[in-house]
Amino acid sequence: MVEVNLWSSLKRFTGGELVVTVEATTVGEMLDALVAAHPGLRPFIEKGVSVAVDREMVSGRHAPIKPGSEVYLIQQLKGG
Amino acid sequence: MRYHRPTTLEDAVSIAATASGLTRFLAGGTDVLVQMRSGMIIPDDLIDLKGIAGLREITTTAEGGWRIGVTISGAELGSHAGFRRDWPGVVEGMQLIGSTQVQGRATLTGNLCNGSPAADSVPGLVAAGATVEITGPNGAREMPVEEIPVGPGKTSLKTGEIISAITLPPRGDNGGDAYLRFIPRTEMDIAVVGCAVSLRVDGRTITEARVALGAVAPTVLLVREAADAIVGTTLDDDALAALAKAAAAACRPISDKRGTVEFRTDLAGVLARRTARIAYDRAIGVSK
Amino acid sequence: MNMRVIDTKFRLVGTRPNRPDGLDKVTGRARYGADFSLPGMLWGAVVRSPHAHARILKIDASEALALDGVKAVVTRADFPTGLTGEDWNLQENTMAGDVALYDGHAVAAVAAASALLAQDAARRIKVEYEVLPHVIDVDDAIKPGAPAIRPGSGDHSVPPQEGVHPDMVRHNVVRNIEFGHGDVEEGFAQADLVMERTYKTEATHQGYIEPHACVGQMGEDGKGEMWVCTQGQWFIRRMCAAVLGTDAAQLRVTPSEIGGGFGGKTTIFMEPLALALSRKAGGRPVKIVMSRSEVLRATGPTASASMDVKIGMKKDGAMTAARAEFRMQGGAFPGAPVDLALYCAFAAYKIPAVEHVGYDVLANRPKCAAYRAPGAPMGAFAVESLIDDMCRELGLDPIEARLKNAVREGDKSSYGPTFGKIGLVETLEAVRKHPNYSAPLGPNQGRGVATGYWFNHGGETSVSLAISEDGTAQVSIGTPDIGGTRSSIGLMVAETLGIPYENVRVNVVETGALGVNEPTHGSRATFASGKAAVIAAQQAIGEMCKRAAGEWGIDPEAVEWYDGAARPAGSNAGKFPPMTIVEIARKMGSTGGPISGHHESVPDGVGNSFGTHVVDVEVDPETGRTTVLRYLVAQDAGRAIHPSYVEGQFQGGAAQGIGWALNEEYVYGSDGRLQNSVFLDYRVPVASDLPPIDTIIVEVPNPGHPYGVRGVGETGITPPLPAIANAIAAATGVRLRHLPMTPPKVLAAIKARADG
Amino acid sequence: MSKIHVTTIINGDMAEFLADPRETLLDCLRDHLGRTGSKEGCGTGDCGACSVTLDGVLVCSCLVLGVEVEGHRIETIEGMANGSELHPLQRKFIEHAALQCGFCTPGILVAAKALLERNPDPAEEEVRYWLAGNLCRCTGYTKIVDAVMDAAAEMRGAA
Repeated sequence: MVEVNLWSSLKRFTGGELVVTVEATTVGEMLDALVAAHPGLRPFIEKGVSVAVDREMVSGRHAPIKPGSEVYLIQQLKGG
Repeated sequence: MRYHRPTTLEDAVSIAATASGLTRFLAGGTDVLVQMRSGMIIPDDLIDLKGIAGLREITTTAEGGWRIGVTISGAELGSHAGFRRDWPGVVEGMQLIGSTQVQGRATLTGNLCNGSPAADSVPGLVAAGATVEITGPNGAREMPVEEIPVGPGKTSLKTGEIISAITLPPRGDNGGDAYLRFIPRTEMDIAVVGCAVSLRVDGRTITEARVALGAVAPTVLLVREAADAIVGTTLDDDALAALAKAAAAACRPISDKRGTVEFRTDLAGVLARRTARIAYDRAIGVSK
Repeated sequence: MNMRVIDTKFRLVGTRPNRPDGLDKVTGRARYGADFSLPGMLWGAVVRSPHAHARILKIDASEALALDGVKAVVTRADFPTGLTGEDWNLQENTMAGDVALYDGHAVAAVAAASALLAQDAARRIKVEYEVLPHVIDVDDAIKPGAPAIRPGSGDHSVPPQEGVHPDMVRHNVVRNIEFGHGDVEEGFAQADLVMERTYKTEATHQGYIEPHACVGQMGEDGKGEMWVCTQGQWFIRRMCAAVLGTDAAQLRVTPSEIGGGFGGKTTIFMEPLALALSRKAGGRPVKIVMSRSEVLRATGPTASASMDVKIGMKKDGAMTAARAEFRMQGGAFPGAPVDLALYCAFAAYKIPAVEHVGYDVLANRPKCAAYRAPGAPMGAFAVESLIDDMCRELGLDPIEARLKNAVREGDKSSYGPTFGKIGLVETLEAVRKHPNYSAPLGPNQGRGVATGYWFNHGGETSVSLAISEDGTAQVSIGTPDIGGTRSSIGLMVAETLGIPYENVRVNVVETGALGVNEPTHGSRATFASGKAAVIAAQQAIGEMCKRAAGEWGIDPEAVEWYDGAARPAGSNAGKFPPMTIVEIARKMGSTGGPISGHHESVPDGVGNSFGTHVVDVEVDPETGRTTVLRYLVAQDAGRAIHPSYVEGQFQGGAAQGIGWALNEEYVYGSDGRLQNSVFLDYRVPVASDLPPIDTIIVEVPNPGHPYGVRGVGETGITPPLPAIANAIAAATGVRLRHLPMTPPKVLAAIKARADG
Repeated sequence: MSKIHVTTIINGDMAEFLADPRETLLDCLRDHLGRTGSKEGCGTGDCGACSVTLDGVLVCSCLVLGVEVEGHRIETIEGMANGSELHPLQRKFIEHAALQCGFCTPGILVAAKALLERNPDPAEEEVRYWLAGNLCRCTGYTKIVDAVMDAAAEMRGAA
């Protein structure tokens, strides 16, 4: 099980939950599980999000997530 | 657009007088080319004055004043030691226009005929009591510089008339002039407020003065009240305060992207004080 | 004076060799966007809306098309319909549809035999408009009942407004974001001092000196080529294809040298117009070069912002809670960097409870583009200004107070994730030791301190490296070189291969030569392309060791690479003389063929960068004019590969920030038209405006990069806005909360205080 | 609008071109003569990227008409190096990393050369004011001024 930290405005789509627990061993599984559990999150995740796992911004869907990993969903980062 | 390069004033005048559409004279071109570039103005006839002999000279007049040809650039004016010694304020005003590159082209006459209330070189000429020599279809006439601009972008010149020279009176003894402008950066801006002061002293006392303000009204202002405030004084604090008050009182500015009415009015007073101080020090000989 | 905090132990990394493209750039040979031409080329010109918001009733191009030499006119009717999302936004911005959304919005374009003819033709294209009510300011645009711009462009993050009375609907709010942690009310209750203030910043432009320019060619078959000044050739390819409805792979985009970008050249503006005109003109290439006025009116400035910030502090400076609500307009399209601004706002501080709220708002202005650390400077202006006021109130030293709250490795960031290795504390300590921080100040002078933060973006990256027959190396990268990337990547590759810097040639290549690369943005070029180039070099080394092992008849694992040569290792050590890269390369044709290395990835291990700036100013109390006397930048570079270009990034960022703080702004008239669309009135700093900008390169190596690199390009523009506001407050006793701090604003504030 | 034939000397070589009277010297250099080293950053004389010398005087070539240069002498960035030998300013700009994007560099080099010909030993402040008409958005000017001061010192033989 992984605890995924969302940003507050997503609470509208998770029944008020800011931290959602899902079954996942990779970033991809985690994102898919989030959408499965809370379909309202789909447009956000399809638009693209950045994911931070254990102090690192990770890029690929295949990046592993260990049980107890620190996982944050963040709006997509770019820059100038 | 037709490009003309006459070799005599007479030819230039007749081209201008007979031209039907929009006509522009080209000396330095630092305003005309910008207007053409922006599509604001595309003249039907562009008359380049640089081919005319004698317009690119700085000479002394019989009375000991100066005659400046209309195609003399800011760089040429600034490098003329004799003129600089007599009228440092006029040179300061001219050299504040644009960059080093622009100085290589821009002219006093062009700055005057552009008709901008913020023209940096004009207050200095007005304070100095300069006049312009105008050649037109009906011969030549003389006119004070302050009577050329009649409003933003407008001059009192009639169709076919060309300014052929700018004449400055003899500097004489115990005189000094100066020009200061305010801009937000250190260079490259249009004056938010400009001020020129020319004065003469007897010992430490000011005997005559002319104060001109730029960018605080539709045209450059010659402010007699400001001059009266310092004539007869030794430019002590009371005189400076009175000068600032008179300068501010004369302002009829607008608020625009470069400054507010309140700011321009405040600055007119501040600049008048600072400019008068420099002109005074030059007159009494404590500085160049 | 420039200082470096640590020295490196490398042979080349950390040295300052000449950049490989230097010679071309000092002789005028380097070819930028407008320097490229083709046989049979036409010139394009764009007709732009003079209105902030207007319905387009009729476009009549007959007079223009009647001119000899005019070959094609395009309008929105020449573009495909049915686009959605950001593709739709890009198409709308490229060419107005039914409604022109801002002063300068393209409504038609024409191609003709010469530049002058194209401009004459553009003037002859008659457009009839019905002027609509417009809104410019972000606080006006967010109000219920403000003129609705592109209704329905709000996204899923905006709470539904049905049931809301029509007059009360906030039409122009298109994105909403909230995040945070802890109980802020509880935190404020524990504070000894709670302050809340509102701040505003105006839109500024990236101000690159090179206007946008391109040559585009496209046939009826949809195959095309483009030569363009851009930060990202693959972005140009994808966006143009989307807007024109063509296939990305059929468009080949070659980047020219680029005359500055700062984020503004990461997207498309007139590029699709050149292609559309070319397609309509029988495939003849079309060149479009923007004027400065077009650049300022119609390309991406940054957003303008209105921000409320509230902070709670203990007497000792410890922050107990913080709240920020940012409202930003990014023009008539979604995309104001309000989220990034919020992420960076409190990132430097360890605060028990933080709440962030953001609104992305539409206004009748050009579509904002990224500008160096998008959003971060605005947020820093608000937060760092308020912290400075609170330090004065509590009598705290600004650096002490920041050290008290500064995030360190292992601390939770204000936006959630825990920080890895970071160098904020080191930058604060470094400025405190620098002579500038103790320089004596005279009357009307003041010192300001501020800290700033920016991420470092990984991004899609593809790099290819090949060993030449003579043992030299060529590297193909996809990130255009804006400020010395070729030299930093050349240094890393030469260091890795163990060959001289001069033996490496780094080429910025076209879209046909590599896999997809994101642009040079997000401070990623030296980090991401550099990391990929090093991995590609290591691949090539592996292959060269294999070739040597084959020659020696030993196991490749028993070969090590050192100092530009393969050497037998372990039990074979010393059995054979080292085989140099030159020997291996000379034989490669007979030992297995070309030797190369590739790396494609979205590199992880990005290292964020903190910076602290110290500025001394003097303010003329009679005119309100601010003179910058001294300026110091200290920033964590991870490791400086080419220190001169790292210093250059620090200095350039500071200079742009100084301009933003003091003089740069978009000025609109009541008619919604931009009033300062030339460099005369859009006042970027000139040489005589600035003092020498001193730098301290702090090096806290990033464990996520083989040479410890952190992106350094963007952080430097973040602290100057508040640092200068804080210095002006110190010099005058008045606090300005609305940028830019122009002389009229400063003088008015000084007078208001004098009047009590 | 009929074009006008113009004969001039560019970097010591005779050059001829046909100019529309509305075309600037910069347009003519870039589009008719293939001298693209001079850049257009503004077209209004505010950025200096198009700096050249006209009969030895530093000017913005965007503020001079092509037809005005008949019979005059023009020096551009392309003529700054002596064959393969760079002018000291060009060398120092590379050594000091005084360019990032390099777009403003040709104009700044031409302007700085004109300064050093007039004053071989300028103070830093004079360099900054002389170059105020040359905008650079990348460097913050620090390394540019360092490079000019260093080149001046070398040219005085004091390096």
